[in-house]
Amino acid sequence: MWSFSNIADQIHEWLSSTFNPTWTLIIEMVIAGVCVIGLFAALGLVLVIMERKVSAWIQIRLGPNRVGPKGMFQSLADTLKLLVKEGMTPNGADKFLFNLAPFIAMIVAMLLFAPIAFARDFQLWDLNIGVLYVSAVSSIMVISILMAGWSSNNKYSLMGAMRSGAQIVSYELSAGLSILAIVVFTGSLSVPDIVRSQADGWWIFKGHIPAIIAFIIFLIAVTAETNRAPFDLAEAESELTAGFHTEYSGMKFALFFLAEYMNVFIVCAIGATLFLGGWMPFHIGNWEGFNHAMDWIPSSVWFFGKTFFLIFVIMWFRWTFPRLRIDQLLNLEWKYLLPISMFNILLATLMAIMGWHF
Amino acid sequence: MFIVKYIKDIFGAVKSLSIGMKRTLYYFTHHKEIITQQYPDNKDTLVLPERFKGEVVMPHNENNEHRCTGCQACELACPNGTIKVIFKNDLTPEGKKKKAIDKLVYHLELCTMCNLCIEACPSDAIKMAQTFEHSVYDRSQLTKVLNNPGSKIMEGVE
Amino acid sequence: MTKEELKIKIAELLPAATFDETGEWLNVHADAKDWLTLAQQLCNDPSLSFDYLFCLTCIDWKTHLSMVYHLSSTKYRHNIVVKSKLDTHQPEIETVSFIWRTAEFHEREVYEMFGVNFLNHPDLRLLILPDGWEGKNPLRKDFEDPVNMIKL
Amino acid sequence: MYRQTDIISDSRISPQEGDLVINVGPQHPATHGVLHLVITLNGETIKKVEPHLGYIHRSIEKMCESLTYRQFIYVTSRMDYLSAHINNHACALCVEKGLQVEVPARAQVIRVLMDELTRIASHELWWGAMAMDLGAFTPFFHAFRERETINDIMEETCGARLTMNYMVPGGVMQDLHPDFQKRVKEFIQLYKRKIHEYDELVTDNIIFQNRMKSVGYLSPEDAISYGCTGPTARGSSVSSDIRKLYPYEIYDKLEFDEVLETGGDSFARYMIRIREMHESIRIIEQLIDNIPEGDFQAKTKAVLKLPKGEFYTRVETARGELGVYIVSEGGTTPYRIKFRSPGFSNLSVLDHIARGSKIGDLVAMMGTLDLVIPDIDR
Repeated sequence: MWSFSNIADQIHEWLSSTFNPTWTLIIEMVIAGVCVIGLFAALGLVLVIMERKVSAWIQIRLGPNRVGPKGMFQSLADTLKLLVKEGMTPNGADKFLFNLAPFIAMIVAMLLFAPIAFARDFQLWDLNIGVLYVSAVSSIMVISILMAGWSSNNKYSLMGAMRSGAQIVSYELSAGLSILAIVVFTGSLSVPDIVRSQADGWWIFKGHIPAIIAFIIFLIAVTAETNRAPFDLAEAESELTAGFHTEYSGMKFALFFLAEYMNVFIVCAIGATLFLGGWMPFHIGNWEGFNHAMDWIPSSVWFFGKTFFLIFVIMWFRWTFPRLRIDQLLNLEWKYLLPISMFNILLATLMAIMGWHF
Repeated sequence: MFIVKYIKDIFGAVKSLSIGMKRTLYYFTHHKEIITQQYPDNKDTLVLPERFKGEVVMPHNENNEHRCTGCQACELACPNGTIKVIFKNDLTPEGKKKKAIDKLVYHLELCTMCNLCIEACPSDAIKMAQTFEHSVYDRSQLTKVLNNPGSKIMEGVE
Repeated sequence: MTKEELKIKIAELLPAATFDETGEWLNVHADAKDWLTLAQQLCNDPSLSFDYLFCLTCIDWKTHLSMVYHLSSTKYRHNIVVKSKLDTHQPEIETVSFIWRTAEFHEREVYEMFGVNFLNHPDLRLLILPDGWEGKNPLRKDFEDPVNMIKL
Repeated sequence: MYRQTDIISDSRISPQEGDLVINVGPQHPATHGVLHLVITLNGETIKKVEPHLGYIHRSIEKMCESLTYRQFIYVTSRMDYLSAHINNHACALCVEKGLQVEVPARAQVIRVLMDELTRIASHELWWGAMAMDLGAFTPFFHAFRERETINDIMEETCGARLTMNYMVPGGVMQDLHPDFQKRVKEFIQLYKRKIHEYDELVTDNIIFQNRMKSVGYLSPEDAISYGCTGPTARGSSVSSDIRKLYPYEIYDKLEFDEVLETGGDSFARYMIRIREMHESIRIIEQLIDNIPEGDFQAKTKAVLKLPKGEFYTRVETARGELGVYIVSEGGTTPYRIKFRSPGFSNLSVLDHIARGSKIGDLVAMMGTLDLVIPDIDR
């Protein structure tokens, strides 16, 4: 049967038979890199048009509808515009850091792609601590934001960056704890293991209340971590004009923009993997016919379907809620989310030990 | 009790947020609620109310005749000096000299569409048109002469 | 209080005040040097309690300037108008921004538009005109601006 | 009431070492126009807000001195453009007071109907912009849906959507459009069908409530002292509705309540405006079927001359008390005209209520003061 893992295996076999192992590795790396960049570009375009359409429909508008069929090429045109725009660096800025910051944001987003299982047995890097790797690397993101805010030499940028620092560092905690709840159930940090453990049911169904609580907390925390509304204080438009990227224009701004969407995609992919079974199809008990029909759908479709559902939920948040204030944001984390997720992880541990989950 | 209040707070918050999300989901799925008007596309079907104040025009009949007597009421009524009446001397059929308008100059760029000139006009010579796309590349194009070239005053209008 | 009662009461407070009843409300003419004490009494006197200054402006009469204060009481709902003549060349009057806080902005506006100097004003700077404005005060009758003022 | 000492101590806080001075505006997403605030911050906490005005000052008062009593009304639409109609109304009332013209009953009803529609339109726009300031973009578009209906009604009857110039001394310029009643009833239907969404989307939202409650507290004494009017004052339970206190036109015959809240914070000011929309709908419902027949304009002379004297009228705009003060020397143009705009006084309170709160709160406060910059600058 046709699948991503088959193609990957065939390419690997052909390369191994043609080149020596070192060259094979190098060529495979290049192919992976090109694929990631391609995926990046494609996902960026899709997510931007998706965001614009979702917001338009929620706001009783039509949204982009001029470029291409139903306006689907709008984001392509926007990208083209951003590419040919002059990339300005303000006079008083720290030029090196100012230009470096968007690339760090981009590199972090790229690194995060490594452990994600896009389809059955299809992964860039089967890391045995995949989940830990994601939460570790994603916290580097804050450095690029701080760098951008500091080097812009703009008070708005600086305030945005400082807010962002406080925000990401605190929400990392509850995101980590809610991930941990699933890790406790599974007993593994490896992404393929976690997915395989959900063959008989996704964790959000199997894990009862702790999994549901963990899922909700995870959604809130990752929304905050990716700096999206209602937690977009780093770029709070009505307060700080555009926050840390006030001074950025052209392609450098586009990189920040793209990195934000990539981060959204990655956290949603992680959420889908942990709670919704990754590429695992939806199965119900012993309904053989139904389960077979579900198996027929390719695993990559399952993965992207779930991920895009979560992305939609996060967009839905954004276009519904007003923004929090900085002290309320931190109160929410330290007074509500963190105690609840700590309590939740105890509950999850208890359930895992007693074997109460299915 | 503290814990009860704490839990109640959380549930109240979640409930209020989910009500809002339900409302936005409704609009996300009900596309018939969309109110966008696609402006240049619907130009043919766009109907403006007959009272809409777009610009001042002077209607002429099929014989190229207007109703303006040149009484300057509009010029006096205008707060911005938008209208200037320029006179000439016409000869009546009996050979007498008669004062008539040569040009009624209208500066659209100064006009605020306040309708005071139309109210002031005693002979209904000018009215508001429903055009609204006034942008031009050169400001001088906005200075218009309202009466057609060679037009004269309608019979019986004093 | 009715106009008559107000008149009697204010005449007690400030015997030098003159009155005219041409307008809708009682007009009190007070001297600029008496204004601050009168204002304090108008605000603090329990039977008057003019706690709301709803309009503060100035009129240029060419020969003199005239400050106009419209006062109202939120308790009794009576209104008076206090007027005070000022010299055209060196207009000076005590500020009332300590009594009615709203006067602070209104006095700044009058200061730049008419050039009235408010003594003891906490923050008498240009509010509307651009910093470094030189020249005449725009709302004075003798103000001429050949560029921006179009005579019809 | 006389508090000389405490004001002198805090009147001129100059920035100290470690303070951040930022310019909010004149181009800033939250200031809705060209308001320029210089804010002294300590971290995220506001130490001082200093408004700098004049970016859109057109000196309307000076302009009016050279316009006749018929002409000057149109300029006032450009002050508080969101309640343009009510501004015109105030001017027309003031001229009528001088001329002592009796306005026909039909014209009075039309004026009140238009005023209330304008008030709703203004509050709708405020609601959307307010929510947008707080980061919720969707309500803005939802508010415009209802506002657009009102604008269409205005366009049909007055010929313009925003700066109508529908009032003339002695009445209104044109009679109502034949469809007016039908359209207003349709609007009331739409309003009643959609208004609960405002609560669902914004008012009841827990994030919104936390952003608004106990933010920007204004005590009743300060509200009076700062000359706050309209919803800003009524949020601090200061009765200041000119329609009730000094009724003009037919407001004394109508049944409506003056909306008062006791909170004094941003949420109270928010609730005032939401509830005021309901009251306006109530007024419109009372009048829409009872428009008397008759003239829509009183007979006035072609050239209006006000007698020598001073005339002052106050009306309630969507933002508060608008005073028009005409000094006449007996000519065809006013000798001096003064507009006591509600926004100017309401802005002056911003520094007082903003001190000590976070910069995010400033947006919530500015939103609930409902500042319209041309109204402040005139």
